[in-house]
Amino acid sequence: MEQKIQNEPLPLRSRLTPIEIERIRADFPILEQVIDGNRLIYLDNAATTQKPRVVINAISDYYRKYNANIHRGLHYLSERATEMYEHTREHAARFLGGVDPSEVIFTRGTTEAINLVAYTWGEQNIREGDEIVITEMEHHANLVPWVQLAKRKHAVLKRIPITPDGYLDLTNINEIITPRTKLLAISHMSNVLGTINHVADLAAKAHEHGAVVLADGAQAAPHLAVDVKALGVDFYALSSHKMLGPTGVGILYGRRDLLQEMPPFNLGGEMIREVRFDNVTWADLPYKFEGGTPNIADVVAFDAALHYLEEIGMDRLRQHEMDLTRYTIEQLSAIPGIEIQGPKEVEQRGGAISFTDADLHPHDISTYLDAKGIAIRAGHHCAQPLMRVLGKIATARASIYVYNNEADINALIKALRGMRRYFGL
Amino acid sequence: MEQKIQNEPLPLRSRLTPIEIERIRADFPILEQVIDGNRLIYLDNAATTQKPRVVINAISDYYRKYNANIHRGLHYLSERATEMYEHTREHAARFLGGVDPSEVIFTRGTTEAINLVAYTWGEQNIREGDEIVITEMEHHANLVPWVQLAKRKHAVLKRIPITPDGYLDLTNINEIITPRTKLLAISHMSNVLGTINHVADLAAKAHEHGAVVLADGAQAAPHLAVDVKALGVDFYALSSHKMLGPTGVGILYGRRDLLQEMPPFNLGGEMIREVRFDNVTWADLPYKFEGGTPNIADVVAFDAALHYLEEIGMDRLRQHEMDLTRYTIEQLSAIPGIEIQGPKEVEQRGGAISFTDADLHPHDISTYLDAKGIAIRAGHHCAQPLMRVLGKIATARASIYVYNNEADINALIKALRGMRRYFGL
Amino acid sequence: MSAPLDDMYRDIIMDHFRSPRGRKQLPVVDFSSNGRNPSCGDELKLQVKLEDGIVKDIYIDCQGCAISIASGSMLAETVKGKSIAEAKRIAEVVKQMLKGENAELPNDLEDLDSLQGVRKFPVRIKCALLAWVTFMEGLEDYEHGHGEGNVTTEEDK
Amino acid sequence: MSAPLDDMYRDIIMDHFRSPRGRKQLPVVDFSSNGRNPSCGDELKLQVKLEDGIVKDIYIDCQGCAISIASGSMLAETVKGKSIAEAKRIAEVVKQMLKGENAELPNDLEDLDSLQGVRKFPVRIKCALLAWVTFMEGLEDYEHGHGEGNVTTEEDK
Ligand SMILES: Cc1ncc(COP(=O)(O)O)c(C=O)c1O
Ligand SMILES: Cc1ncc(COP(=O)(O)O)c(C=O)c1O
Repeated sequence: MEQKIQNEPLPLRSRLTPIEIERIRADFPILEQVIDGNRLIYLDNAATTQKPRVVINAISDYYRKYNANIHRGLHYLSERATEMYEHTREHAARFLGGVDPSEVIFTRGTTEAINLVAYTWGEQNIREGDEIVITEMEHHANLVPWVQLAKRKHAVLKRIPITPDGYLDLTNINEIITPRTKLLAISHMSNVLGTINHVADLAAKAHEHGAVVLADGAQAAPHLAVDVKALGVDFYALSSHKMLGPTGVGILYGRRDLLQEMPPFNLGGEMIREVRFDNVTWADLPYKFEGGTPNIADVVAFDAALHYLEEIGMDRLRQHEMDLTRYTIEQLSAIPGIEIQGPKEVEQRGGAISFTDADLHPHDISTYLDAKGIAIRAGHHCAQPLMRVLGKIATARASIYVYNNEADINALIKALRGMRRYFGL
Repeated sequence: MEQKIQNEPLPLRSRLTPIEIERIRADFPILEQVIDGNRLIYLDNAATTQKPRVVINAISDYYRKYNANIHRGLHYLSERATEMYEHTREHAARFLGGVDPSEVIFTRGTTEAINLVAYTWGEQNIREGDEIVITEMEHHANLVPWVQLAKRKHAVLKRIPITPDGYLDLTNINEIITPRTKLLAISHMSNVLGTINHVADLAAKAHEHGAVVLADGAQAAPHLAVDVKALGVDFYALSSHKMLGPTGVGILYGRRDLLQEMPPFNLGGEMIREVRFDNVTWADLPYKFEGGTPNIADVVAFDAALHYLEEIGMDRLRQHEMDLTRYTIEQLSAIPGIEIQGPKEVEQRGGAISFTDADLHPHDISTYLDAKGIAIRAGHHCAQPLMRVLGKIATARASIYVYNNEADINALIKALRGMRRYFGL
Repeated sequence: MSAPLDDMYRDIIMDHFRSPRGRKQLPVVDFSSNGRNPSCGDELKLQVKLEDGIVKDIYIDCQGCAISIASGSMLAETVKGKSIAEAKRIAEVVKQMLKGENAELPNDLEDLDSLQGVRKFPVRIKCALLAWVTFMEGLEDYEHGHGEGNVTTEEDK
Repeated sequence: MSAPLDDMYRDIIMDHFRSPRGRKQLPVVDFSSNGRNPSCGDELKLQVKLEDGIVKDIYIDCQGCAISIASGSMLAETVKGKSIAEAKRIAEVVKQMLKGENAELPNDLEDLDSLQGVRKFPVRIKCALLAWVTFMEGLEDYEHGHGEGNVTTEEDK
């Protein structure tokens, strides 16, 4: 039993044109790099994306004109810095479909966001015998915290299996999500298979049983218009660096009433109301969860990334990626020996395309492609359990973003054909 | 009973000259800012420091030429990014007096570094009835984690008091540090009083009883040559943003054998050796403590900050700050109504100079100075318990760094005199 | 610089700061209320004597910045002699005014208008609010028969 | 690009990768040892038959990249027929060579020299090491009477 997403394709005239893509490419200084005579072809976007000039400049600008520690500062720079920092929070709240800014917590990335929930909500709410439901396609970031929490609390970790073509297998879902389920922690989009999971349906089912739902949006938020309220999730995590923004910034969205009940995470300055040697009270949301000096400059610059994405439009971005993903899958499938993992229907998936070669280890593929100036990733992609489920020791993964074009894919395909000759296959 | 630091002053000829200071100032673009007709005078360095051009450029450069996710990447960018990231680790290891790079863990800042220790070492080692020793002058970052840990574990929080002139009062130290002491957590330099604490002596005493010693180096590392081995501490925490580096980066130094025994902190990618649904094993040091994508760009740029400091020389920087601190204290003391907190002997203190006005709240001082283009901080400086000990509701704090000069101080003094007239005092 | 200094430190405010009203302790009080802004360290003690539904006398001791002291002093001056209902209404209007909402001050209270300038210094708004919120909280507790109120205006940091 | 491809994928290596030696299973073995590099997913099974202090026969099954397969194959080819002491010494030299230490290969084993190129691809060194470390570990366990060894070369990530 699989569920499918219904997508209205964008009318042709509102799609990104090759000229627009060229203009977008021109915004990314790194794409002008020539490495050993090869133009850089960057297809490792699921690991991290490149940054447009506006984001890079936003960082410099911040340090050249506004840098100060935020909050409580009564001088001009500090007030400006605080304003800019909070401006990103409001922007992110809108970007996530219109949540309250106090529900937006800045973290280092998705990993810290999920750990925050595990250390606070999890520590407080998971008890012996409770069940935590994950899927077989989770990234370690949405897996290891729950494996360890379950161990600590003597709770039970249950998993939703996957079908051979990389969808969640919901055949026995009613035995998996039950009244004992306390948490459903699920990837919105798989970083290995590309699968877009039906978070809304599963969240509704989990909520029927009173469970809390966390979605790992590290891969989805960069590529889809996300509305966390419509998804019906209680927590949503994402990373700035995977969506054109700086490294060192992530977001945890949390439902206000849950956040309010949770104990704080990093203890120190900024997150307190009052401190005595024998008693401490906490600041209001969202500050309660932002102890210590945050990554101010990069939070400020993340605003530029969100703005850049909105200027393109998430629906046009998505359509471009679907088109390019379809093209990539077609071309890859035609190469002998290459096997593609995950859904083949582009409506059901993003542009992280894992593949294997019958005769070559993904590391050899990656090393070979690198020599041609093509950056992909090879390995377990922080999803070792999924690798075991797939029966692969590793995969190669080409992952696209809005600045990739057919020329990039053509270069990849040409190189892969050359590779098989090079290795005498 | 107080202890004093013996300092050989640098010979005059090796001190920073006014011309050198001018050259240093020219490296900081923000100091060229003119705000409403006033030249920016930045004296809020204990909150965060400004960034030299080389640091700002290092960030842009990274994103323009090398940006990729690190570790496991088998392509050029990823290898370069990994190299640069690890290069900073090696540099920081040398900067801290020559420790092993695997003992250097990147965090978001001092706050996260101390929380890491509390969540891992503390959770594992503190038991009911154990004693944790702190001082009355701790920043919330080195206080709240221990207040809460003590509460959770039914351990006892003991504190070393301070003398009226802002030194640690060691009169009863033998009743405070005892065989029941499991942890001594102490600021290396106070962010309010400026006091440089005798970490080495206290660490030795704590070690006699088998306790572990953590020093909060957030304020010391930017201003003193730090040798963690000579200090004899087991953990040392610092923040990049307080020492010319980017926001969002900090370091936890930890003694290798302790780190090895500690459970990990942020769970996810990069920090594992092997993941199964029912069992996880951890990566080696330091990766075990760096789960998730780190703040790569800013770690890379932190290298430039360390380099910049070393080019100046920490001893020359320190001498310059002592000279300027002496001048500031002399000038401030001459203003009626102004009272200075903390040691008056510049050998015993850094350049964070807290003061109060008999008739004005520090917030009014700060607002007034801001109108003259002078940025200082006012409030409790994340040290509310210390404020209570001092009997102050808040203080104003001017804090200097290597780019400050006598002109900055003269402007401050002139404005403070004008302020008293403005408020009719 | 955030905004011209004189926008906030207007003459009326400076006057109240230098000679705060309501500093005389009261022998008997009907209710008292304490306000604190931990992040500023501001502490405010307020005591009120009522008589026939009128604020007979008020004592305010504020350890804080010029703005919180002046604001407290203006509160003492304004509400003294007013009916409870009227005092409440004024406090509500001042709160709204400080929060940037449209609020019309009664004509005879235009002195309070000088608090408007604080709005250009967002971090200081809570200082100006402290006395008013503490007063209202104390009044409410009194009317509902609770004990002494404890208030802060740092809710929204 | 990190370094010219051919530096790593030399002819000798490609030959071992395409036709790996030591793939014949052994009916009886004296010791076996397993190696794994979890981050690569590499898995290596190794079995050894000894006779009179000589490596009589060796079986290696490596699921991994070209480098780990070739390196395992070269190990099988090299140590077969050598005395235990000699095999150990060679494994030690190869380890040192891969780690960039000065190490002199015996003249008759210059084929192993082709592994040098791997050093230009630092992340792949552990692939080349896997077979050698697994062999040494198995041998050591055998000599100390332990059971089956389990090895990884990812100690230093
Ligand atoms: C003494 C001291 N410790 C800890 C901290 C916390 O540092 P951060 O906010 O960078 O985590 C600070 C800075 O405010 C400090 O001055
Ligand atoms: C699906 C998924 N979840 C979580 C993460 C972790 O994100 P980060 O490393 O930015 O914390 C990633 C990125 O690697 C991912 O792809």
